[in-house]
Amino acid sequence: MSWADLIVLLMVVLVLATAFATLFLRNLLGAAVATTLVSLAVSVFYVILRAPDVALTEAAVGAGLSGLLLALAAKRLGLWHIEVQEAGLDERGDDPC
Amino acid sequence: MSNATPKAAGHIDRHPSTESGLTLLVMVAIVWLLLTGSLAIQELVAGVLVTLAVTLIAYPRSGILGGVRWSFALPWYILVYLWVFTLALFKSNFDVARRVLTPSLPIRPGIVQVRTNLTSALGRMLLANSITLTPGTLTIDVENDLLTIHWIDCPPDIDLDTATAAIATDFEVALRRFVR
Amino acid sequence: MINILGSLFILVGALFCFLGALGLMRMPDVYNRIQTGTKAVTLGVLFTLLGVGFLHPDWWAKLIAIGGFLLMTNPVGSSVIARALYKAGVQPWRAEGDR
Amino acid sequence: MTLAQGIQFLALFVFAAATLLGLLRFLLGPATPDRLVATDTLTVVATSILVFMAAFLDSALYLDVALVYGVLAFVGVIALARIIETGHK
Repeated sequence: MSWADLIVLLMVVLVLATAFATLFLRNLLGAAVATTLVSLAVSVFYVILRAPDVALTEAAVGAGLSGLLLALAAKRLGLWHIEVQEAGLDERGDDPC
Repeated sequence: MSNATPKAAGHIDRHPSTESGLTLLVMVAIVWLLLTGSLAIQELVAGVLVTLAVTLIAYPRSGILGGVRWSFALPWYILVYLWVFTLALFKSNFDVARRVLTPSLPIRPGIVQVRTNLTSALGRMLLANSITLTPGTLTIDVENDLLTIHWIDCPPDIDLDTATAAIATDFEVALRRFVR
Repeated sequence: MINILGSLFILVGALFCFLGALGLMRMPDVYNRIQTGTKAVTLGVLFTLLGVGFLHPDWWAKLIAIGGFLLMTNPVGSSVIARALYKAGVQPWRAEGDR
Repeated sequence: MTLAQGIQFLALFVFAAATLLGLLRFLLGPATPDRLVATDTLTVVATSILVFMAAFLDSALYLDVALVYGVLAFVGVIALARIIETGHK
């Protein structure tokens, strides 16, 4: 097993887990964040395949812009809310929403 | 210019000045030198052009970079600050390692406030960054001259002055030498 | 020899990254997770950059640029997340003794 | 395999463990803020993996990927945090 195999295995796990998370998360902001993680793993794939220019574009568009665009669109449509009261795991504060 | 006394306590002057433009110019030049990593003549010519262009474009928004005390010892002061900062970074990481690896998880978080004497936006940004990376503290908010800080191991009844002495004083002494 | 030194630095950096991720798993609330995550991972990246600098000494300029950018942006990012949560009303977790 | 290569391989395994722990926090994270924090940590770990891979692949071109990735992931996280800050009402 060479180092490239190990990274490919890791990134396959990352892509699959985050892609399924994108499908199954009920909260759309969480799904947008998961999309940026998918593009992280895909950009590492491009580096393994020795295509630094494609990896550069994927990193720029996927990590920076697409997550932002999706979150902005979801916010504009009023489709998400942040579960403030669940963020503290053990102790709940007053619900400000 | 930005030497005028601030109106309210903690008021920040964000208008661009010659001095903030100079800071911007130096920073852009350093970034260009690091990114190209060569001193060949064509790189330097291109670097001068790019640096001037970027500085001219970004000058109207450069007000937050004001407040550097220019002197010949500036690089030395920055090095001293980096040394203090590196020591704190190492200390904080061993602190984090100890807390994470202890099975009983010895934390007792709390939120405290700290007052700063720095008057420029750049100085406060550097102070907040340093506090975030030092042992057990995380800057949550900077509002005028009050910093709200999440402290991972907060003593029970702590007031503002004690918290300031414990968290911010070391960095302020190092920072005030080269930034207002 | 210099290869072994660089590899050791990379290993130390990887260990600090691991500690940060472990803290992310173990801590009880989101502010403590931000704390352990940011600090340990920042030093981990710096050690990795140092190790790669030992392996390839001619890359030092770009490595310093990456390190400087990360050192400036990483704390700002975590502070902004913490501030957004604080403004949105997430209460920090308190230990059993001092409610 | 020389000793240096062995140490680098070990470091790769530790990086993989860190990534998996961050991923676990992302999947388990009870709420969106936890996922955002896990993403912030994972991007920085991925930046160091990219720098490490540049050393493996022996070419400074890949350092640019790490640089751009680090900077733009930071911008994305900041923008998402700003949306949370202004949009929770």
